[in-house]
Order: sequence, then C-alpha cells, then structure tokens
Amino acid sequence: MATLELPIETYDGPVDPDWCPACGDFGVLKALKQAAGSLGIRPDDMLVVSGIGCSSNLPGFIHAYGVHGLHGRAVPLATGAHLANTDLTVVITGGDGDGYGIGLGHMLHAMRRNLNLTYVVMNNQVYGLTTGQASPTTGLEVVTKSTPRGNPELPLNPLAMALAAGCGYVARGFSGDVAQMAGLIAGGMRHRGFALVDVFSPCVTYNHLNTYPYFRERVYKLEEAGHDPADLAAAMRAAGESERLPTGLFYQVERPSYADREPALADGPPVKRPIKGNGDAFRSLIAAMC
Amino acid sequence: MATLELPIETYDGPVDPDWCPACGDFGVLKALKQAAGSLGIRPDDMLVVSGIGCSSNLPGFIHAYGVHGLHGRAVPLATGAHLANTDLTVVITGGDGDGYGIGLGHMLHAMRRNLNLTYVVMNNQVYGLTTGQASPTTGLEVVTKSTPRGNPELPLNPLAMALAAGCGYVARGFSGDVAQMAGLIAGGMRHRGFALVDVFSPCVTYNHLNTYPYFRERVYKLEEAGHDPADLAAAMRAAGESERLPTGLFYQVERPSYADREPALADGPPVKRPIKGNGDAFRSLIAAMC
Amino acid sequence: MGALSIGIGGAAGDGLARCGDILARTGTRLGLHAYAYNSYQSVIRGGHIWLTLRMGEDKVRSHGDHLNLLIALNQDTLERHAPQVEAGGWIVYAADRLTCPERLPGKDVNLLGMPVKELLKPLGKVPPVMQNSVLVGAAAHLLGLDPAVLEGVTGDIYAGKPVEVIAHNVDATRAGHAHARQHTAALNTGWAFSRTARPFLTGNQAMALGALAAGCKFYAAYPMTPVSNILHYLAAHGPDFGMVVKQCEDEIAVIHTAIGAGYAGVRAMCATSGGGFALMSEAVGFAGMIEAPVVIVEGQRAGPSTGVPTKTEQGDLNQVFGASQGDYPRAILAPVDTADAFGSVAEAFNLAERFQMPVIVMSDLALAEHYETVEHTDLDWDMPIDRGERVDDVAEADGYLRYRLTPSGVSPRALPGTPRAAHIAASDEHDEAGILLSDVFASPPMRRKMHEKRMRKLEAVAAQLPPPERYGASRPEVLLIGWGSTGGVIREAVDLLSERGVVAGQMQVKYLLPFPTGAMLEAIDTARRTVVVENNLTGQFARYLRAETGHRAHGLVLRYDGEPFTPGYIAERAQAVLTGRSQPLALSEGEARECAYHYIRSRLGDMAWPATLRRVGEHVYGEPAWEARLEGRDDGHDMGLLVIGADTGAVLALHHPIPRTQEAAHGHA
Amino acid sequence: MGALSIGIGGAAGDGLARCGDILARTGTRLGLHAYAYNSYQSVIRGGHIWLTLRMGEDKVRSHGDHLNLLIALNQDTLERHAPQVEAGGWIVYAADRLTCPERLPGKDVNLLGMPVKELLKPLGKVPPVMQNSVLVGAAAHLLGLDPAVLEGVTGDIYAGKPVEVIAHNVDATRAGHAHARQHTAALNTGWAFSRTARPFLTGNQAMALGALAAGCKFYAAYPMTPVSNILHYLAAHGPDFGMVVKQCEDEIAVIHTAIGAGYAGVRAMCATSGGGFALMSEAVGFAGMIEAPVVIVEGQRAGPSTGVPTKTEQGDLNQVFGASQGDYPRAILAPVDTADAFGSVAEAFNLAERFQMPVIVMSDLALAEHYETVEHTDLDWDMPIDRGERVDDVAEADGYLRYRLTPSGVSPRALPGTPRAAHIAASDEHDEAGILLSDVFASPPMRRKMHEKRMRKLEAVAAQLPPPERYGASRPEVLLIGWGSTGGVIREAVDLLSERGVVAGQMQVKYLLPFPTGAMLEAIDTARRTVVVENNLTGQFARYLRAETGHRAHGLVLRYDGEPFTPGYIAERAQAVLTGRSQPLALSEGEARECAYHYIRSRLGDMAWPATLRRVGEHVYGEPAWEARLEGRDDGHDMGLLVIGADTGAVLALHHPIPRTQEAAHGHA
Ligand SMILES: Cc1ncc(C[n+]2csc(CCOP(=O)(O)OP(=O)(O)O)c2C)c(N)n1
Ligand SMILES: Cc1ncc(C[n+]2csc(CCOP(=O)(O)OP(=O)(O)O)c2C)c(N)n1
Ligand code: SF4
Ligand code: SF4
Ligand SMILES: [Mg+2]
Ligand SMILES: [Mg+2]
Repeated sequence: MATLELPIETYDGPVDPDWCPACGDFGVLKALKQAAGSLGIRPDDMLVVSGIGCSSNLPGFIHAYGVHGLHGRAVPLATGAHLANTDLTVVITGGDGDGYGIGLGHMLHAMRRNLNLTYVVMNNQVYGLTTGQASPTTGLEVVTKSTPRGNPELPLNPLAMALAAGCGYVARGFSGDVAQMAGLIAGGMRHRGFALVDVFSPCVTYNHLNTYPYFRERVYKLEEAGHDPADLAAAMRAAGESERLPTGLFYQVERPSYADREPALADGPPVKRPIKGNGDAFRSLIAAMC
Repeated sequence: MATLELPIETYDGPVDPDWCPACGDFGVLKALKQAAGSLGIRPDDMLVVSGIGCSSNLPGFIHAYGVHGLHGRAVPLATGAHLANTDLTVVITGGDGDGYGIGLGHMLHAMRRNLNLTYVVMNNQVYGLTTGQASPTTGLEVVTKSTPRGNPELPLNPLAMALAAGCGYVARGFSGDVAQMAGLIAGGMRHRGFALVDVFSPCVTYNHLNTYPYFRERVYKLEEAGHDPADLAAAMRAAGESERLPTGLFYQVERPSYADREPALADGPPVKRPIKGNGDAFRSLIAAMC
Repeated sequence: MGALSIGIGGAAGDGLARCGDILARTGTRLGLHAYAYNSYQSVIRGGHIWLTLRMGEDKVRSHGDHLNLLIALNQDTLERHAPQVEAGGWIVYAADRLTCPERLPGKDVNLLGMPVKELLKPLGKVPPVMQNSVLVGAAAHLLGLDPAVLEGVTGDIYAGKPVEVIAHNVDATRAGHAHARQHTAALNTGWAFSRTARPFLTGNQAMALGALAAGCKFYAAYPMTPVSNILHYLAAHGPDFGMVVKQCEDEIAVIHTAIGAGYAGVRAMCATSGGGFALMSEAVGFAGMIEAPVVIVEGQRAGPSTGVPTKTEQGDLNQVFGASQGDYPRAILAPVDTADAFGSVAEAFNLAERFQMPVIVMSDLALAEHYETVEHTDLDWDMPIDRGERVDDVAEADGYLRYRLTPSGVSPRALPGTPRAAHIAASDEHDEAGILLSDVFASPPMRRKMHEKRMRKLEAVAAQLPPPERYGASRPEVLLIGWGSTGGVIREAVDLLSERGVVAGQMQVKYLLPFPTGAMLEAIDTARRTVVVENNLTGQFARYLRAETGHRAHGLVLRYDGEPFTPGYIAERAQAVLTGRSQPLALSEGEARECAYHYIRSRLGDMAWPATLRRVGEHVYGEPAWEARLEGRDDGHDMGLLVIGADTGAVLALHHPIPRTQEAAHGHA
Repeated sequence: MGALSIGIGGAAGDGLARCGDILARTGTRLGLHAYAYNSYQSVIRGGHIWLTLRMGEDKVRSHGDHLNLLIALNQDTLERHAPQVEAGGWIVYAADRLTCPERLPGKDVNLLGMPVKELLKPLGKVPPVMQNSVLVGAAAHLLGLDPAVLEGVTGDIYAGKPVEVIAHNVDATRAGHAHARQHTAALNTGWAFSRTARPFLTGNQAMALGALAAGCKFYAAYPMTPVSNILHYLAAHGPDFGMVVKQCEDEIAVIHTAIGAGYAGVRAMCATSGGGFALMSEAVGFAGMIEAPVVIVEGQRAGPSTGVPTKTEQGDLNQVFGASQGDYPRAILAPVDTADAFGSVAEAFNLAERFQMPVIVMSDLALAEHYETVEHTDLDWDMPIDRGERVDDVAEADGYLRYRLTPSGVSPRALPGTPRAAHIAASDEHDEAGILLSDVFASPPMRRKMHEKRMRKLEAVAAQLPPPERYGASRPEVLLIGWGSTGGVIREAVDLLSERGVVAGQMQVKYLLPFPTGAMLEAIDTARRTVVVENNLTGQFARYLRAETGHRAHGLVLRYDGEPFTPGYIAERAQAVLTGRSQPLALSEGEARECAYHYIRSRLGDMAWPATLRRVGEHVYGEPAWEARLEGRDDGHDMGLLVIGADTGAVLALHHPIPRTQEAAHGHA
C-alpha cells in the first residue's frame, strides 16, 4: 500500500457500522478508506452510492457524500450523479444480490458504456439483510432459507460477465486482505472508465460455507502467479477457476470513457455551467418552427 | 434441412405479417416454422412468447399458442409457463432492444438456471418499432435518431455474454440463410436447457448500415470452418470476431436443466396434477403450529 | 368563413405526414392558425392513417368535427371518408389510380380527380409518392394559398434531401396547383392572410423547449410512444445548450439516472409513457424520500398495458397519483394545451427545486403529438428561475444537517462537492443528519417528525399555485370540467353549446396535486349541472374530484376508443346529460361499419367492403345487431352477411352468400 | 382476570423471539389465546427489540396497551420499559448482569432478579443466551404455566439442534422455574387452562396455508420484509403439495413468472412489499389485459421508499389502487385478521380464476408477522374451489375465440395445449380472436367494445362479494371505520369505548375493489359520527372512502410512526374527535424521551441517558420545546441539556455541562 495522502480517519463516518461482528464488510470499508486516503481524495469530493443490503449500508459509515439508494439501482443513480458532476469521484458499493441479481443489467450496460465509476461488490454469496436466502452467486445445491432442498441454479460468474461485457478494469479482492483490496480499489478509482472490484466478503451469520477459512485455503494472488492483466483470454481463464480462487487484477485496458465521448461535457461538468444556455440557439429553434 | 414431419403451412398464422417488405424478420418466421415442422411439434403443443418490438410481433403471425407480453419480459413470462406445463415446447422471440437491453438481466439469469427455453433474438441493431433509436447492439459512433452525433456506447456482444453466463447452447443465424437458421432453432428446441439463437435480421427501414449486403459480405459458417462446438474458449474467440462474422453453432454442452432439478416437477407438469394436494401434509403443518 | 378541415388519408409509408406538413406550414406562414391531428397505427408500413388539419384566421383549438376537403392517397380512404365530406367540400385524388364511385360523396360535394401520371410525366421517372405533391398543390389552390409560399415551404420541408428530390417536389406541387386552377375556382375562404408566421409545434416540442428555457442540463429517456420525439429533439439540440442527453437501457435506469443528476445539482428531466412510468414508480417515491428534484413527463396513451400505443387516452391518473408506496411530497401538473406544455415544464423545474421533490407533468398522445400554432410570447426564453434554498459552504465541520426539521419542511440543500457538508441521502427513514432510523437507531417519534416535515412542504406548494382557469358563463347551466390536454377542445365545446343556446362554462384543471379544492367547490357552486369530460373509461378524474371535494359530477362525457375528443362529441353528450338521456353504449352505425371493416380486413382480405348496414332486433341473436351486407369491391357482387352484436360488439354470425356458380345454376334451373 | 401482557426486550441476536415463542406456545398448548407482536429493526445484531405477548382465556385481538410482566435481557430494556410495568406486575431479569435502579419501577411493581450464573453453573460452560431460558422459566412460574408443558415446548422449539443444546435449555427453564417458585408465589390469573391447543401462527403463515389449501401450484418471490417468510415457508413445504417455488432475480421477473404460470393453467401466487410491488405494477395491468389469473400479496411496511423496513404501515393503498396505466379489471382484498388472511387468499384464487384477472391481497407488517391463535375451523382444507369457465376441446379448427365479447365479460378460457384452440394473448389491444388492434387492423369501436367487455367483469364481482362486517352498536355515537389488518384492534377499541360509556361501532372494510359503496353508506347513515382509523399519514383510505361514497369522515385516527395501533390509542383519539379536540401533533413527553435516546445513542454513545424532561415555552427557541437533562448511566453525573423542538422534533440545542474538573475547581474556589 502506498503511503496515505490523507489519514484514514479522514473518512470516519458519523456512526459505527452496525454489521455483525467479524462481517467481511468491515474489511471493505477499511480498504475503501485506505484507497481514498492513498489518492488524497477529499471527503467532500467523493460520492459513495449504494443500493440496499447489509453491504449497501456502507455509505452511512464513511465520511463522504453518500446516497443510499434503492435495491439494485445504485449504478444508474451513480451514472446520473457522475455525468452531472464529473469532478466527483464516484464509488458504488453494494452486495451480490443487489449488483449481480436485480441490478445485473444496469451493471453490464454501464460497463459497455465505460462510465467512469468504481464498483465494489461485497460478494458474500447470500442475501444477508433479508436473513439468508440464495443469491445469484450461491453455489449449486447449497441449502439456504429459500432453497431448503438445495439451490437448483448455477451461480453467476461476475468476473466472466464483466469481461464479456467489455469492462476495462476487472479485479477481485478478499476481506481477509485489506491491503491488497485497498490497492485494487485505488486502481479502479484511478482507472478512466468502469472498474469492477468483486470482493469475497464473508457473511458470518448466514453463510457457513463461504467463510474466512474457506477462502484462506483457496485464494492466491494473480500478481504472484505471473498473470498479465492485459491478456483478456488469460483473464477469462482465471475467472473460470473454481478450485483455487485467484485474487488481484484480472484485466485492465484503457479506452475513452463515456464522458470523453459526450459532446455536452466538453466545457466541463454541467453542474458548474450557468443555468441559462444559449438564447440565440433557442431563438433559431423557434424560427425553424415558423 | 431435415425433411419436415409437419408441413410448414401447419404453422400459418391468422394474419399476414405487417413487417415492412423485406424485413429480416420474415426469414426468422419461416425458419421457426421449418424448425417446428422438422421436429413435428403440433401447434397446440407449442407456445411462442415475446416482448414488444417489430420482432416481438412474431407470435401473432404463427399458428401456435402465443403470448405477446411486455417489453423486455418475455423470458420470465416464458419461465412461468414452462414450469407450469413442462410438456409445452416454449420458444421466445424478440428483438435486440427487448432482449439485450431492458431484458438483459432476465436472459442471463435464465441461462444460468438452464431453463428449457429456446430464445430467438432478431438482432437488427436498432429499435425498429419506435422508429429508429440506438439499441444495445448499435455500433460505436453510429448515427441514429437518439444519437444524432454518433453513438457513444460500445455495443454489447450477446454471444460472449451468453457464453459467460453459462448458456449451454449458443448459436447465430442470418435472415439471409433460412435453412441454416431453421437447423439452429431446431437444435435449440431439442437442447435440454436454455438455447440462444441470435439472428442478424436486417431492419430495412431504420438501419442502413447493417444491411443484407453488409452481412453477405462478412458471414461465414462455423461448421465449414472446422469449429468444435464443445470448445468454450474457441466459442469465445469466435464470438469476439468483428471483421468476419461467424454463423452457426458456437457452443453446446449438456447439463441437467432446471426442471430436472426441481423436486416439485418429479411427478409431471403441475398443470396436469390434481388441484388439491396432500391433505395429510396440510394437517401436519397445522399440528406443528399448536 | 371560419376554420376549414382538410383530411388526408392513406397507409403508413405513403408520406402522408409530409403532405399535411406542407399544407399546414404554407397556411401558418401566411398567417393562419392551424391544428393538426394524426390518427395512425403501430405499424411502420401499411394500415390506415388519417390526418386532420384544421386552419383558419382565429385560434384553432381542436381538429374539429368537420371535413371540408379530402385528400385521398388510396382507395380505402375514399371509401371510408368520401361520405363524410360536407356540402360545398372537395375530394382531391389521383384519378388515374383511384375511382370514386358516385354513391360515395354526399350532395354538393365536388370531385377533383387529378391526372397525376400525366402531370408528372415532364419530371421523368419519379417514385409513386410524388403523387402527394401534386395533390397538395391542388389542395393549396382550393384553399387559396399563395403558390410561391407553397413552393418555399416545400423546399424547406425537403431540405437536406438531394437537390433533384427537392426540385421534383416543387415542380409537382406547381403542376398540381396549376392544373387545379385551370379546372376550378378556389374556395371562398375569406381569409385575409396576415403573413405573420406563428410557431407551429407539438406538445412534445413545447416541452423540450420548456426544458431548454428552464436551464435543464440533463435529459434521460428510453424510447416510447408518444414521448420519443422529445428524446429525438433534445438529442439533436440539447448539447448546444450544454445538456447531456442519455438514452438508458430501460425506464428504471432512466429515472435513477435523472434523480442522480438532480441530486448532484443540475436540472434533470425524463419522459415516458404509462408502462415506462409504472417501472419508474418505485423511484418516484425514492426521490420524494431523499428530497431530490426531478421532473418526469408522463405521456399517456391508450391502455391498459401495451394497449393501443399510437392512440390517445387520459387513463393514467390513478397510476400517477398512486405511484410508489407510502406517502411522500410531489406535485402533479397537467398542461391544458400546447402553449401551457412549455410553461408547465418550466414551472415544474421551479417547484422541483424549490421544494426538493419529484414533479410529474402529465401529457397524452393527443397533446404530445398534435401540431398547433402558438404565439411567440407563449415560448418565453426569459422565464423566472427559482433554484430553491442552497447551502454553499459550511463553516464548522458537522454543522450541517441535510434534513433539518424546519417549520416549512424545506431543509436547505448542499450539493455533493460542497465543503464540509458531506452527508448521506438515504431511501431509508433518517434523522436530521441523514442517519438511518431503520437500523440500530430506530426512533418512532423521529420517524413521525421527519415524515411530517416532508409532507409539510405541500402546504406551501398549495398556497402558491394559481386557481384553475375558468371560461364561459359565470353562472352556467352546465359546467364542463376537464383536466390536462383537453383544455382547447372543451373550450370549443362550450362555444358550440352557447351557439346552441346552452349556457355553458368550463373549469380546466391543471394542478392535480396539490388539488385546488376550494376553487373547484366555488366553481361547482355557480353551476346548475357539472359534467366531467375525460378520455378514459372509468372516469378517473371524476372519482378524483369526488375524493378531493366530495362532489359527484352530474354526468360524465367519456371517450376511450383511442380517439381524441371533438367539440361536437362533447357538446352532444353534455346536452344528453342535461336532458337526462344516458350515454349511448351500443354501436352506432358508423362504428358498426368500422367493426365490419376490421373483420373483413383481418379475416377476408381487401376484396370486400361493408356496403350497407341494417339494424335488426334481438330475437335471433340474443341482442340487437347490425347486419352488414358485404360486397365485392370490384363489381359489387354479394359476399355475404356479417352480423355484429350492437351491445357487445361480438361477431355473431357470418352468412356466406350462395356461391355464384350455384346461384347461376339455380338461375338456369 | 383478563389477558396479561408480557414484554420481552433486548438486542437483535439476544434470542428474544425464541423466549416469546416458548412462553406463547406453552400458554397456547394449555388452551390460552395469544397474540404476539415484535417491534424490531433492520439490523442483524444489536439495536432494541421489543416483543409483546398478550395471553388470556378469551380471544386476544391485539398486543394491547398494558405491561404486566417485563423480561429484560439488557440494561436498555430495564431503563426504557421498567417504568411502564403496571401495579401488581413483575420485572424479571438477570440480577447478576443488570441492575434495576429503584427510581425506575412504579408503585407495587415487583422485581424478580434471577441469579442466572449460579443457576446455570450445574450445566457447565454454556453460552450467555442461555440466560433466556432461565428467565422464561421464571416467567412461566409467575404466569402459572405448567412446567411439564413448558419443558415439552422448549424441547420442541429447539428440535433439530444438538441434543445437549436441547437438554441445557430444558434444564435452564426448569432451574428458572424452580428458583422463582421458591422465592415468590404465582400471579392470580384465574386461568382455567382447557389444554386444547389452537394453531398459533402469523398472517404470512396463514396466507401460505391458504395458498396450499386453494391448490396453488406455483409460488414466485423475491425476498422482502415483511413477506419473506411466505417464501421460506413455502420453499420448505410447497413441494410436498406439488408446488413449484421459484425465487427470481427481481420482482419484475417474479410477477411475470407467476403470470406465465397462471396463463399456462396453474394457480399462481407471488408476494412482495411496496417497493417490489411498484416494480410489479406494469405487469399487473398486463395480467388484466391478457385476462390471466394471478394472486399478488402486497405486504405493506413503513414508507415511503425503503422507509422503515421492519415497521408497519397501511400506506400503499394509493399505490395498489393506482397500479399500472389505464383501466383494467382486478380485485383488491385486505384481510381483517389472521384467520381472514387464510380465507382471503383462498378466495382470491377463486376470483382470479373465475374472472380471469389479477387479485391483490393487501397485508402489512403487523398482520404478516404478528402471531395469533386462531380456531382450527378457520384453516379449512376443504374450501370450495372455482376454476372458472374453461374450454377443454374445440371441435372445429378456428372455431375458438379467446376473447369472445360476452354479456358477462367472461370469455371461456383455453389453456395452451388445448387441441385446436391455439391463439395469441396480447398486451396490445385485440379483437375477439386475439388479433392486434394496434397494428394494421386498428378499429376504435372494436377497441371500445373489448375495453368494455373486460371492465364489465367487475359488475359480477361486485354482485357476489359479501358486505363488510359490522361490530358493536347498531346506532353508534361513533362508527370506527377501518380497513384490512386493523380488524382486531379496532374491535377492542370499540369494546374499550363502550366500557367508557361511548356507544361505538365498527365497519371493517375487506373488499376495496369492487368497493361496497351501498353497504358503507347505509352503515354511515346509522352513525352520528364517523372516524376512519388507519396506519398512515394522509388518511389514504379516508380519501378512498370519499371517492367512492362522497362521505367525508368526521375525524381521522392516524398513526405513522411505524408502530401498530393499540386499542387505547384508538379509543383516546376517537374520543378526542367526539369532543372536538384536534389530534395532537406535538411530541409527547414519552416521544421526546425517545428522541433524546435516539440523539444520545447515535451521537454520544451509550454512556448517557435522558434522566428527566421538562417542557419549555417558545420564547427562546421559536417553538415550544422539551429540555432533556442527560445523565451518566453509571453514576448519574450531569452530561448536559438537550433541547428538542416539540412541534418540529428538531434538535434545537445541546448545552454541554460545565466540565467536571472545572466544576470541582469552582466548588473549591
Ligand atoms: C425492490 C426491493 N426488493 C427487495 C428488497 C429487499 N432486500 C433488501 S436487501 C436484499 C438483498 C440484499 O442482498 P445483497 O445485495 O447480497 O446484500 P447483503 O445483505 O448480502 O450484503 C433484499 C432482497 C428491497 N429492499 N427492495
Ligand atoms: C416499458 C416499455 N418501454 C418502452 C416501450 C416502447 N418500445 C416498444 S418496442 C421498443 C424497442 C424495440 O426494439 P427491439 O426489441 O430491438 O425490436 P425491433 O422493433 O427492432 O424488432 C420500445 C422501446 C414499451 N413498449 N414498453
Ligand atoms: S448478516 Fe452477514 S452480511 Fe449482514 S452484517 Fe451480518 S455478517 Fe454481514
Ligand atoms: S421497421 Fe425495421 S424491424 Fe420493423 S418491420 Fe420495418 S424493417 Fe422490420
Ligand atoms: Mg449478499
Ligand atoms: Mg431491434
């Protein structure tokens, strides 16, 4: 982890997190603060947007602007805020149900649009806040409250989906390794375009399968395994691994972001422009109607 | 094309299609009739479900049961009908806006669930019925009614998405080749699980870029190029091609379908079971509340 | 002479809209008022399209009940509309393509069959749609429109097309005009032609312009009839005003994107129709909860569900009022005409920002898509802008409370980026600082107070809204009460009633929420009878009015077949209410004919037509019925008898004729 | 003695629900009636949870206004609730963990501090939650519950857990019971204990059972409080009844899946809360349009938006009534209590299939989650089933018209798979065969007739629904009008009013659409005053009632802080209406204390508590205010003065105390 431009306490929120003790989301909160601190982003210039879920409560626990939105809709909400004020650093935080379930379409479209957003998904493979139903990343045959006879659905592979959707920054962290995660999040924030950081963030209350020890036994770091983040096919292969679980940066490619291509943003963020536009243009529109 | 078990006229609908003359969707309609005929599916045992769009008008033009649903919601609608009556052959037909735009999440979740549905998408790279706006598969920089200064979004790659979502049957047809398409659709109907047949189906009115000649110049057949449909990586590579455009069967793998895993379906389709279930089970549930 | 109505009929793809456009623009450039309504279908080619253009020297507020000039682009149009042309009127058509059987036109109706092919011959090989320009030229002559202006407009309308296309069209109108002038005199319209042009535009365009004038910097949309044109218009012109125009993947994304932009501090708008609004509804309450400004245009069309997507209706009032769970502050405005569409959008932004809430502007297909002339002053670039109370800097860290519990309910807003004002805006209930009440810090009384604070804002909104406008007699025998887009047509109905000796008045409701209960009750008190006029089946507004005032209207004038009102339709039914007659539900002869057409076209193709209709009693079919005699379109041979239930509309029987050969055999036997 | 109320308080994760469960089940097995309401938060661990269990020999219809026995699992609970225990009541707590300061309990309240650690010592190392069983044992003694039954229930409740867990808990209850018996006598409840057990269940369970009994074969859902338990219950048990239970990716998928299943011919249901219903709303109209049966449960919770997800409200009436664009047929039912929840779901299926339309059953968190005893006969497996008119075979090809225009509006239905009946069911408007009217075959009169046909179905529905049930005086001084889940508590309020000498009656509305206008007007006519009682801020039902009947209630009793009504709350405010007093909006002392708690816990941690409150005038703060003196929880030292606006609820000031060191210095100076 690079040295911090701003101390981590800069981002201490108004109240303490009410997550269950040892919930993986504590690690994500810490990593996000570190990432912001390492880049020296002032809390007033940062906007954290979420949906609904235990993980989506995060914006309430960090000192920054925040919107705690609707379930599954953080991405379009963040999109609007970003395009209205491109000077803000916009981070989206949420859960697997929120982002990969109800919100899947929004996320994938945002990826192909290459909006300048960093999306951190606390993937605990369960619906935590609603007390333990199967999520889109719950494994086949796994028993949950909603699948008492075993889950009949194949889990979704978020990294493979992101790669297929043309996401330009695809990474995976683990709540047991805050330093690595902080680096990945900071990388995403620096990346020009959409960045996905999927995080193994154990739910200690409702997921007794995908626990800290479960991950500790299986994770390995891509950067230590000689992986080349420019190699899409290799990234896809790594995303497909299920015995050992790679963490780190899977893929990165630089392309123009949506904001780069949007003509109306050429003169700066809309929120900073005068409310009244071009009166002459208006009058010529009227003239064309006569 | 195999010989037909039932003649193609079996499926002639109550009214003639009102598509623009030469619209690509005529080819899809013909291919679907041929596919059903080749498998000898009786119209009364077939259900064609769609959303909204020019392409989604298809169920009105074929003799079979049909539901012309809401924009983007054909997949969950078909899911319910399929699970209620697994004896029906359920085909979904629609457009790129309907299926890959508003309906993207539903489609991908249905794929990982491996529901026994065949989805034919008439991908004309534009919103036809609403008179020509950009769709999720419209190319970068392309000018449409909604992108008069050029489309700022990367197009979605539906085949890559399907492969990443674990779809067990992924194919692409072209309206200029009805025989090949009929084979691909029939293959999808025979396939145990979710099948996607993406079709280049030109919109002659609103898309003057992706025309019949455009495709004729670029398409080639995977089956003639020695492609192995069991090879996922090769399928992914083929899906990524953009200079030449492969058609045919990209990928197929057999896995248990959702219906195979659903305990309640073990005794046959719910619609054919007696309305009253198990009275003893009911009484023991009440007893457990005392 | 007053206003004249020109009807143009053909199939989709026949280039009909352009015909209307050229005629209308020519008239408006010459100083006329105009109003155009296009009745079309959800099909890209084919079908039956029917455009009505009404023009005159005074303000025209509806497409009217008359037909003075028919331009028929195909045989179907002649068959269906020739009988409707009024005495003294004209039928213009290509005589070398279509035939107008004698039995069709009424008395004193003139035919102008144009030798289109011959007139086009000098132009060389041109596409068949070129007939349109010939017919338009002829019509222009009949209307006494200056051919020079006609040529100029034609050039403008085809601007951007290849030069030879423009030239051919100009030549064709000229040829049509000249030929008509040679063969007949112009109508005696008495129009003076001031030659001062007014803007001629749709409700959609008025709204788009209203957004631009209000400084809207963000427009998100997903295509949907009848509001897609707002997207097209703003995508083309918005960037010149610094406006980001974003097409999203669906309506849920649309509204969240707009709310995100509104939250971040720009004026943001989106538009959709009923189905898209249903998808947005969860988010409308969200905007109310986090107190983010956003303007949403709901362009109604004939429902339920996909319904008749290209037809009009005012059927979404229940939906818009009921949108989203729980109670939250918002305003609902329904502009009463095209000019008001401009002003309402601008006003909506002021309300949205001042009161930090969603504001919904209800339009409908008729308002969104019909063209109308408005005054230049109606489209005011310099309208007042109120951005509401803002906090731009906070001295002390932690000193800012985003949701301060103020007496007015309005809590000054700090945009993200404001120094020392970082806070969270939550969809969960929260306290003054934004801290969630749903989690460990639950507090029923704090919840109560925050809920009351939000709702308190509506008191101030109610206090500042002007009362509904009133038209007509001050103590009317019948007060027509309408809402939204029907402002113009109801006003014409009031005039018509007055002409017929009925003392009538009008209250047109624009502000639905907060509702002007007091003003409505006062107005109701002045009238002997009230009649609510609205474009839907259940009388949604009449129920709404009763909910807000307790008043039950004495009668309803409803229409829900997809067509907009005409003054005559309203006047006739309002008079029925006054005389205690009930509204007719049975099929009229004209409707039965249209039902027969539908059956024939969808089941039997286009060889037959319903030549005559006869009403029969219920003894045979269990309900009174219409018997339509079907005849061959070519030679009028008997094609059978179609029986349609007058009450249910059901096809009760189709009696095939005795086959011709058999008949012949009989004859010879 | 009548019913007694037991309150159990602690934090999430303290195992509080299980305590209540064991006590309640012991009581109900012994033949008592019971009612339990749990007030909790959207947090998995921590916060303040408060469960009220009311038991007695007669039917118990609410959790009541009293507190006779307090089981405190943590210090917070003692502090907040000890003062509420009534004279003669008891406070049970772990004396070796908590202290109950003398100032807290009122007069004649008894403390039973249990030596929990000592009593648990014989069990060896056990987790701290084991205290609960000890306290439950003690409470059971006080209530005179048979310890053998208590042990049996404890075993049943822990069934499935490891044997030593079961054994330990049984031992712990036994130890608690024995210790209590040694130290005090049981209360004199006078209960006879018939020992005939009634089912004790939640509204959610009643609905799930109703669906099973009705032959529902398809349940789709997406988790959402307060209806998630229906999913859990049916996922566990549905497959034994041949029911497919499908969790989908979102609510849009849920309802479409259910509609697809309903269309294909099975009885299909889904459930959600307000936010999910908003997402479903487009599809509700779609079901109405294609005439597919589907049952939707809308479990309301405190809104708007995410709101207070674990709190109750009746705030979604506007949304449910207004769901989806346009007019379409549907029914809306709001069961009036737990037993009715079972029957309503079953009835909903009959309506849905007979009239081929969506039927919405409105529940709320209070009904969905509170436990109540019902009679065995209330849960009738053999209820009648009406699947509506079906076509099972069609002789002639093309002879079947899915949307036949019948006088009743019902068109016999052919399921997919039926020979020779293939047709299309379209969300676009269509003709009798299903052919689209939106495209080339447009026909305004056919559209009108099809629209009327669908809506005509509601006439038959209206004719078959029973009128609302009436309770209390036949010519009441005050008629309390409620809707849905409040049936029981309003009935208790009527009894309470009668006890207080007010002649009161009740009309509880279950059928919201079609609405029983006639019956309501008759009932209203019998009363001198009407008061609408509902759990929301704007009085949505009162407005609804006015829309349907024109009647404006004389007064409203509203509650919108997330808590359900109690009989006393209703009775008191109804009396206020009668005496012309207005409803209090200012913070009461108790509410101000809770606001102070909220501020302290969220800003200052848990070292302080609001020891005393004082009302002050508005001269200093611009509004009347409450001054709360904050004291250290440990030693009562001064921690400052918190000023809360009585009208707005705003925190107006926090005066820090003079720091202790400084104070000390002063003292010595
Ligand atoms: C529209 C809507 N549907 C359902 C819910 C209920 N809900 C709240 S959180 C949640 C799931 C959260 O799961 P996830 O995103 O994985 O977050 P976690 O709690 O596991 O961190 C659901 C279904 C909701 N709030 N809104
Ligand atoms: C909820 C909703 N939003 C928008 C629409 C309007 N709409 C109808 S068809 C369509 C796009 C169709 O595009 P596509 O699926 O590609 O079909 P195509 O017409 O190109 O075949 C849209 C946006 C709608 N019917 N419903
Ligand atoms: S329930 Fe799971 S995800 Fe939620 S706070 Fe507890 S451990 Fe974390
Ligand atoms: S508009 Fe395009 S997609 Fe629609 S019918 Fe015409 S050619 Fe086909
Ligand atoms: Mg999760
Ligand atoms: Mg398309």
